[in-house]
Amino acid sequence: MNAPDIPVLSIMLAIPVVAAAICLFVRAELARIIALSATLLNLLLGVVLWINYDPAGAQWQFTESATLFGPIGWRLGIDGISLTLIMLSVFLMPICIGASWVSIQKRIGEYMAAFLLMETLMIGVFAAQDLLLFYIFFEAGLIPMYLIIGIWGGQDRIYASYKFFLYTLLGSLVMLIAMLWMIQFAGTADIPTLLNTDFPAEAQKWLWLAFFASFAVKMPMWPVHTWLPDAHVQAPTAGSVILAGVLLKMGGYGFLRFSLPMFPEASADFIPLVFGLSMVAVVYTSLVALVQQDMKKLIAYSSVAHMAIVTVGLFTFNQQGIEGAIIVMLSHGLVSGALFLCVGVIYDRLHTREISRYGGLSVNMPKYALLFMLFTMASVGLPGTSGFIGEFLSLAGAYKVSTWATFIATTGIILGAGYMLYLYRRIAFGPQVNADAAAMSDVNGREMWLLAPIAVVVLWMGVYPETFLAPIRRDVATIVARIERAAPVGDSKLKLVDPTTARYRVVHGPEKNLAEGSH
Amino acid sequence: MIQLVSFYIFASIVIASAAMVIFARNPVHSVLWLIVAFFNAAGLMVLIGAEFIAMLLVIVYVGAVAVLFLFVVMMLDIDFAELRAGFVKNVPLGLLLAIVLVAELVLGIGAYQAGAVKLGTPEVGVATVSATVPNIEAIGALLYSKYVFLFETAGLILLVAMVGAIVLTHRRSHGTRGQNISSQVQRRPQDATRNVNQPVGQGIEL
Amino acid sequence: MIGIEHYLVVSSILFVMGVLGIFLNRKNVIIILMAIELILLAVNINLVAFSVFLGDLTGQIFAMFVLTVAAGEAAIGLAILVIYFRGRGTIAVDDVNRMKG
Amino acid sequence: MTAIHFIVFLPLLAALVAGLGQRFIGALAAKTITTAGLFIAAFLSWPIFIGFLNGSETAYVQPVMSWVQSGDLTFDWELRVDALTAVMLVVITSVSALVHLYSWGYMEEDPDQPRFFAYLSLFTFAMLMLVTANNLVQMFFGWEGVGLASYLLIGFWYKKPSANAAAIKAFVVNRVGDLGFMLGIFGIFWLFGTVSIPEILAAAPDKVGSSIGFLGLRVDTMSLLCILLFIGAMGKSAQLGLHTWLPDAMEGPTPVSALIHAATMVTAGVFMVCRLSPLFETSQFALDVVTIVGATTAIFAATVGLVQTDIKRVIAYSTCSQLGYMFFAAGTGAYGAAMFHLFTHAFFKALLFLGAGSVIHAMHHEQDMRYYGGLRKHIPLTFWAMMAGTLAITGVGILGVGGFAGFYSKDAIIEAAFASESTYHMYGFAIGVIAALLTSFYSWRLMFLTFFGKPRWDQSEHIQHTVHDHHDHGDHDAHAHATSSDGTAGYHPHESPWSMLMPLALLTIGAVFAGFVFHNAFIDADAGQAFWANSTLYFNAHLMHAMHEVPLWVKLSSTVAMLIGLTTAYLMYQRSEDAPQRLAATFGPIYRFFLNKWYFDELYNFVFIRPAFWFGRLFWKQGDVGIIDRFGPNGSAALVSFGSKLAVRMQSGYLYTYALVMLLGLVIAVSWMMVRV
Amino acid sequence: MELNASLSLVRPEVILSFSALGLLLLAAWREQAGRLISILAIVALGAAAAFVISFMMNGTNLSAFDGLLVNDSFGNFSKILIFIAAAISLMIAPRFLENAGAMRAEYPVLILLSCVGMGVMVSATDLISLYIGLELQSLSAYVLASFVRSDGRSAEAGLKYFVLGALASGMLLFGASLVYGFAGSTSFAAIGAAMDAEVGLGLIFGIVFILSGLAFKISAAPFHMWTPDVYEGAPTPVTAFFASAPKVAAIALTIRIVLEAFGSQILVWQQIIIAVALMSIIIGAVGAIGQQNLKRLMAYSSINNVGFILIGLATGTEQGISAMLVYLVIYVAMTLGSFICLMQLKDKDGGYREEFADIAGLSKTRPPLAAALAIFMFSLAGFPPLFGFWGKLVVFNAAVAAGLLPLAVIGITASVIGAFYYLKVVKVMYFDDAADVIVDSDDKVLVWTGGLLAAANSPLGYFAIPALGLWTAYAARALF
Repeated sequence: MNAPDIPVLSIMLAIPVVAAAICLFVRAELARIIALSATLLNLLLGVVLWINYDPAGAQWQFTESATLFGPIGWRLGIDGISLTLIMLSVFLMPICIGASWVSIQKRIGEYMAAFLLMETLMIGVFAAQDLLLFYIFFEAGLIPMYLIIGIWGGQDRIYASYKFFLYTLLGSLVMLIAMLWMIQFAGTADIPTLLNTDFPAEAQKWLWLAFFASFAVKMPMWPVHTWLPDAHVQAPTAGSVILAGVLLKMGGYGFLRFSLPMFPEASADFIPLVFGLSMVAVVYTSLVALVQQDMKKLIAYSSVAHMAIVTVGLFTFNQQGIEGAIIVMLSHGLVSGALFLCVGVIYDRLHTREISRYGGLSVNMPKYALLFMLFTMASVGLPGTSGFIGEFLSLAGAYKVSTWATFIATTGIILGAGYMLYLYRRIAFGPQVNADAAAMSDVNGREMWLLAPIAVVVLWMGVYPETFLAPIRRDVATIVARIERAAPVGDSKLKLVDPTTARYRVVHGPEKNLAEGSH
Repeated sequence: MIQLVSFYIFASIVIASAAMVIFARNPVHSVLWLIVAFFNAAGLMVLIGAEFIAMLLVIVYVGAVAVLFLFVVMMLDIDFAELRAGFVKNVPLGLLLAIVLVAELVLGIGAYQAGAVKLGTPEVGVATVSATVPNIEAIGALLYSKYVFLFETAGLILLVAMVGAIVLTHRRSHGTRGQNISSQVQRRPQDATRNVNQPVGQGIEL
Repeated sequence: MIGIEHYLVVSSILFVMGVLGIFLNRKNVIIILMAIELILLAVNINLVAFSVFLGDLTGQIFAMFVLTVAAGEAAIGLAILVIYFRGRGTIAVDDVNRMKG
Repeated sequence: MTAIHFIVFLPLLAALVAGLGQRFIGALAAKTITTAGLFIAAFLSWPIFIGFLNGSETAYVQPVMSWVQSGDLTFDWELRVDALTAVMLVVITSVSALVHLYSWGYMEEDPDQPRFFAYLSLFTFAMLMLVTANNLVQMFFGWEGVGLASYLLIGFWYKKPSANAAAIKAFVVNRVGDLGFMLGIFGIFWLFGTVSIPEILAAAPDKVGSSIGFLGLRVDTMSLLCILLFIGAMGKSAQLGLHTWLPDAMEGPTPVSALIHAATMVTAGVFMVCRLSPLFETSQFALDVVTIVGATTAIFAATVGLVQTDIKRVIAYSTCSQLGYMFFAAGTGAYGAAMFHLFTHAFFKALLFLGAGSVIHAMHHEQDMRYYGGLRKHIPLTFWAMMAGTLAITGVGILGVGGFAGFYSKDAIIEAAFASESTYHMYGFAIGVIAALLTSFYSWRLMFLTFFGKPRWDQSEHIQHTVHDHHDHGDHDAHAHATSSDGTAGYHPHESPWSMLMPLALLTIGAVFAGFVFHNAFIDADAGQAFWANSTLYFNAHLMHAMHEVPLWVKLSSTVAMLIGLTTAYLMYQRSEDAPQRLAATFGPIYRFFLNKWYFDELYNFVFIRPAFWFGRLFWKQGDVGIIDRFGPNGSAALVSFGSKLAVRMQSGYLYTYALVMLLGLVIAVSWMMVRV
Repeated sequence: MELNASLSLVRPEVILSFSALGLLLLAAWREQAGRLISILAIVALGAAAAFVISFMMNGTNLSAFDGLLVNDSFGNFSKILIFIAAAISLMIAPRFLENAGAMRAEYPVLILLSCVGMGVMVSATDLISLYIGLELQSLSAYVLASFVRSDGRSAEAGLKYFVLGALASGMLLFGASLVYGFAGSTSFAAIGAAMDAEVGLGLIFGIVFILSGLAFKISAAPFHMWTPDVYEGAPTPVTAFFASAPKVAAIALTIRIVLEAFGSQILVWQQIIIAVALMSIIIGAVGAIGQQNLKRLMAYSSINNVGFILIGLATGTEQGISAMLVYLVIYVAMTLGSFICLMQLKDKDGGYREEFADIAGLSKTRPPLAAALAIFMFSLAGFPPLFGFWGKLVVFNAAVAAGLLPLAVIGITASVIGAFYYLKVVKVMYFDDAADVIVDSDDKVLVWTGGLLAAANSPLGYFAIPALGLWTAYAARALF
């Protein structure tokens, strides 16, 4: 199965880099084709990875190790969690390239190069097994994204790109210090080793906070979320897709890979903080989403709310919560990506994101309306779509820890339905008040090819999530086993009555029902 | 006792003239005050037996540096009436800082009372002052042995100063003709002179 | 009896006066150059005094080097001043602020 | 593959084919496929039901495939078939099939028919998933699926802003209920470690009397879980508080109202309570809540129904009211009666809706009863169908002889409420009787206003438009004006096509006979015991016995109430022309209170909707922009640029400044050393 | 033995001195030979570097001239770096100076003499040699700063540099005199021995004064004030030189004196270094924002970077010093590269441009140049995956290892402020509309050296990490 003689991960990292370099020097048409081929090739390799991944095998598979860079070990390897996120990345990349096929008309070679570099960095983040290597990949993504937003973005792209860059940078720098401390302490930057290192409880607190600073911004959690709406709104469609689809997941991945297993006690101590912020985020950002006039901004705010579910799920310390959080991440990656693509489809036609400029698109764009509906429903977590599985599992897990958090986070399903359907109504329903919007053509073949695969996966994940749960099960169990010692006691605290002294009314169970049948 | 009196005289003059250097309105006066300061500083040095440095101070500073200053002050055709010695607005802050610094130095080092200064203990070696060897001889011996490399390097510093001064200020004057030494030297009498037997009454052919 | 402290006080005052001369003066750069010489003089007094009181010649050697360098410094300083004057036609300190910010 | 697989998945298949393939197969094929699919499902369903009736079937679970396995939380796709399911199966598939058929006529002129049929079939599939669920999550899947279908169908005419608003309202209000449902599921999973219904029901008695922490409170475990689940049921079944969406849902096409908002979906809550009845039995408190909410809803909806003028809204409130009946039946422990009423109600309420649809169809989409009148002669078949429905809902029947469907089921509920030993059973009984009176009144009011009296069509804009169109075409020009004085505005309503009448006919049969035929199986102490034994429904045979032995006045009370209602309606709307107005004027505040639906919409608008937007804007403008950005990134940026200005000013270009700064640095360092050492 | 042995240890400096003298003579003989002399000067630097390398290979660690100088791997490492930087400064200069009408043979000669000074600086183990080296370097630098006489800014730069430099020298000297007096010796070793005992304020003041003077040389806040003006005013190749070689020398010197002479008084100097480092980081970052002139920006950038470098010194550990050297190497590459890019900003009339407005939209008109400059900027800011990140990383790693966590956290947080203006350069080049004033560079030397340095700063640089780590550790070990 696991063929270590072929460095698949390195190849997956190298392909986009090489393609990016070529893209810089060829003319536009060729650049597009090269970019698409490279991303498809990587998708193919991703599938190979998926097929050859053995959920019952070693924890770390496809491991590679080289000492090219001195203290920065070129150590790669994936577990199931990484695998699913890598799959998400390689799955979304060709779609992003496709989404930019027509809408990007300037500096195409550079654009494609930036995206290809993004792909390498994303895969790198999820595959790195060396703390420093991880950090480099994690942080390096800022540069291409900065360029993507800044060069190909909208009106206020400068502000947005700065905000994105500096905000996320500020968060992660403190993490770097913490990482250095950890490396000093443990004497190694090897993540699998660190995963089993017990840091002193006092240090854990600080380390946890440092990592939290980074991942909270990346997630983003309230109140450090304000970069996200700006970045999303200003980024080109594909940029938003990658941003929402994968970059936000790095925060969750970080919590999962570092904060929880490395600092279990601190994680447990900070549950009130995480839950508190998440609860605020769900309600706050949902309400903010409700009043947005800009489609992308609305979806961006909804992302914040969804990511809050992820954080709630991650800090439940149990299998359901964490698995649910991962599924929410995957689902949100697909769904919000698809929603941004949907926005992109009509943005390409009318060049405005103002919701009120649309309306009644169901009439002239029925296929679009259908797809948009599907993704809207997935976003609000309708059972049968990917969104439900994740939310359900993570909240089910959360209930074991805190009923308050579960209650507040679950209100998200109401508010989410509110703002998403309100959005849908204003875009796809209603009378066709704007002549230009009414004249728009339905999704074309290319756009169909972008959206349909996502739609399929969204439904697949909703109906048969086992495909996605199977690879992560063992790894989540590993994490749960590791953090078990710090697992919080929930607030449900069942108190059974002593059956001998209890006075309660006669119970009619089903068996009793049958027994009394002769009465 | 006489030494102490001399010290106080020299010291007060040094300080006073230093003040005048700064506050004099006319730069020429400043230079002259500077010279006074140097002379008295040399006196201070003589007082404790560093004759060579004292002489050097007079020679180098008074003989070279101060003259250079004077020269430049004169050369730069500056309207001194314009250059009134105005002071910047943050004089109070500056003065305060200066006073604080002096106070701290004096207090910190322990110079406010006799015997409070605790000097270090020098290594006994080539540089140790010997009662038998005159100051100038001792310095010379040291300079040309241990410090010879630095001495040469100091020469390089002077070279840099020279090259720098020239490269910065030297202007090729277009109105004058330079001296071409090699052509002068190479010139032969036969090229330069010619014996002409000039007939009478035909005038001179040049 | 003259002690090292006498010299130190003198040199401290001289030093600070030299520093003062640099930033109190706003009209003439040449004064600043002279103030620098005052600072170096203070240093020299210090060095010589220490040298004598330590009974160690190094200080005097040091002072000699300082003297040498001071001469070179003066030359270069004046040269720079000259080209500055040629360019601007002034040596007022107040005018030396074309570059700032 | 067994029949149940076909029953459940055929509608899905049909929906997919019709919905996604309409472009390729055409509208007619799409309609045919979906309708055929549903009829097949219906034909497959009845044998199962009959099998349970005659005891030849026993409960079983058919696996479909695995769904989720996460730690100790496992739930699969599986189809549970038991008596309870069977009842629902026939109701759903039959009504759905008939509604499909009906829609051929009703939606004839609509350009989007394939989509409509696809939605209907999709709904049916979701509903079937709900009733066949063997675990709470699959039930929730169906629960939400029907919510989606409901949303889509209410908003089917998506160009109408009111339809869109109603659709969103339906979905969001349902979600409020779902919040409770989900929390309930979470709590159950936490408590029992499973979401499988049989396992939960088996384990529940052990936890009786225990207490649990919830939101910082300490509450009785089973009461909490039941009430959370019941909140879900309230949302779906439009119980008081979460009922506001149902009347608005009438914005959807009438077949939808019949299928979803009368016969099937809204009864899902009742179904759920019955499905989990052993669980509810563990908490008297929860049952009391169910009773009170149900009863209050019954009376509330009935009062509002009294004064509505929109024909569909009257029926909608009637539905709401009837659902209240079902709940308080369940609350008093008479789950069989609740299910029975659900069963009969499905037929007669679907009938009433479809009949109303036929009326509306005939009246060119005029829905205001004030502009009806005298339609009896024009659309007689519809009239008779509606009459049967009205007789059924008002519970007309003669004690000991027989009656229409509602007679059996509603009377059973009222009697059970009386007989029950439950805490609030008398409240239920009293409400039941009063609500029966009101039901009778508004139902007959509807009949009188619509079918009797003189036509009042000329006041209707819809009719005028229609006539005007005719006028434009030049037809019946003189005739229209000539006859306008008789209140018809020259308009001739036509009876609906056979595709609409056929379902009416079939449902009429149901409305007439369903009670008579099935009451034994549902509520008879012994037969019921046998029938329900094959399900999770807790059948309280004791109560059923008691029910049959209530005093005679109790048994007659509902009939009397019905007669009073009928008489009042007759007097007010047939005899005296201005009685309603006078009454309205006399009891102005009460009238307005009823007319405005107890001001629930206004209240919610005031308490939830507007604050939500207000807070949204506040959080956005004041929170995100005003505080977080202002003091966060923008603030630090401003701070930095202020610092930059400071630094730049410091960098004045003057030598003396530079020297001063150097000296300052030196002095500070020296001073620090002085202080430190 | 003494003299000859000692002289053999200063061979590189001797070679450079004689080369300088020889070239000066050559210049007197052939007036227009600036270019040739530059090449010869580079050759001389190469020869000197060859000796240095041979010392380093041999692991020489010997004291010369009775303890005035030392030839050890630390000094040799620094010298190599200095000579390379100086050689690059020589390489890139001729075209620029010719344009400015100031290409004269004195330029390479002064650079060489300055290199001699720097050589003495980095191997000085005595206050006197320290001073002599420093002054030789400084005096050359004053002249170089005002080398383009015709340019008023150049003269102003020279003047400011000179006056403040002399003031700083004065402080340094005053401190040196105090140290001499209170330690009884000018030799680092003896001072270090004196520091071991209980020390009075006199010595501490001496440390403070000396560090203040040195802080000026490495342009650390608050002694940085000259930097922006001088960097802006001096001719660009000279600025490049200032930003690289002398900085290396001054930092190396600081390291040596701090560790060898003041080593045991860590509590004293560490506080100063920490304060200076943080101030430099913050002031460098804050001051750069709002600059319109790219050279000024680079000046602030160098202040900022010096702050980071000093964090390594604040640790006072071998690891910290090694990290500083790594950072220095990368810094030299980054800063020289940046200046090389700036030097390619020529408009079509041949004039040099150095304002932000001129590089607007550069990525559209001159993509490779813009890309190179972007690499340097991101690298200077220390963003991964560019090589500049590694420098910051090792420095912070050392700080963390030394337990200076608050310093590390504050320092790294402050670096976000710095990111702001580095991003601005990229923003102007990539996001703004093209100003289209810059034409293609005709100077192949600039293109190639710039390209090479850009490659070194790109992620490719990571391949150098093992070697770099080895060498810097080797160099740092000499001090402990």
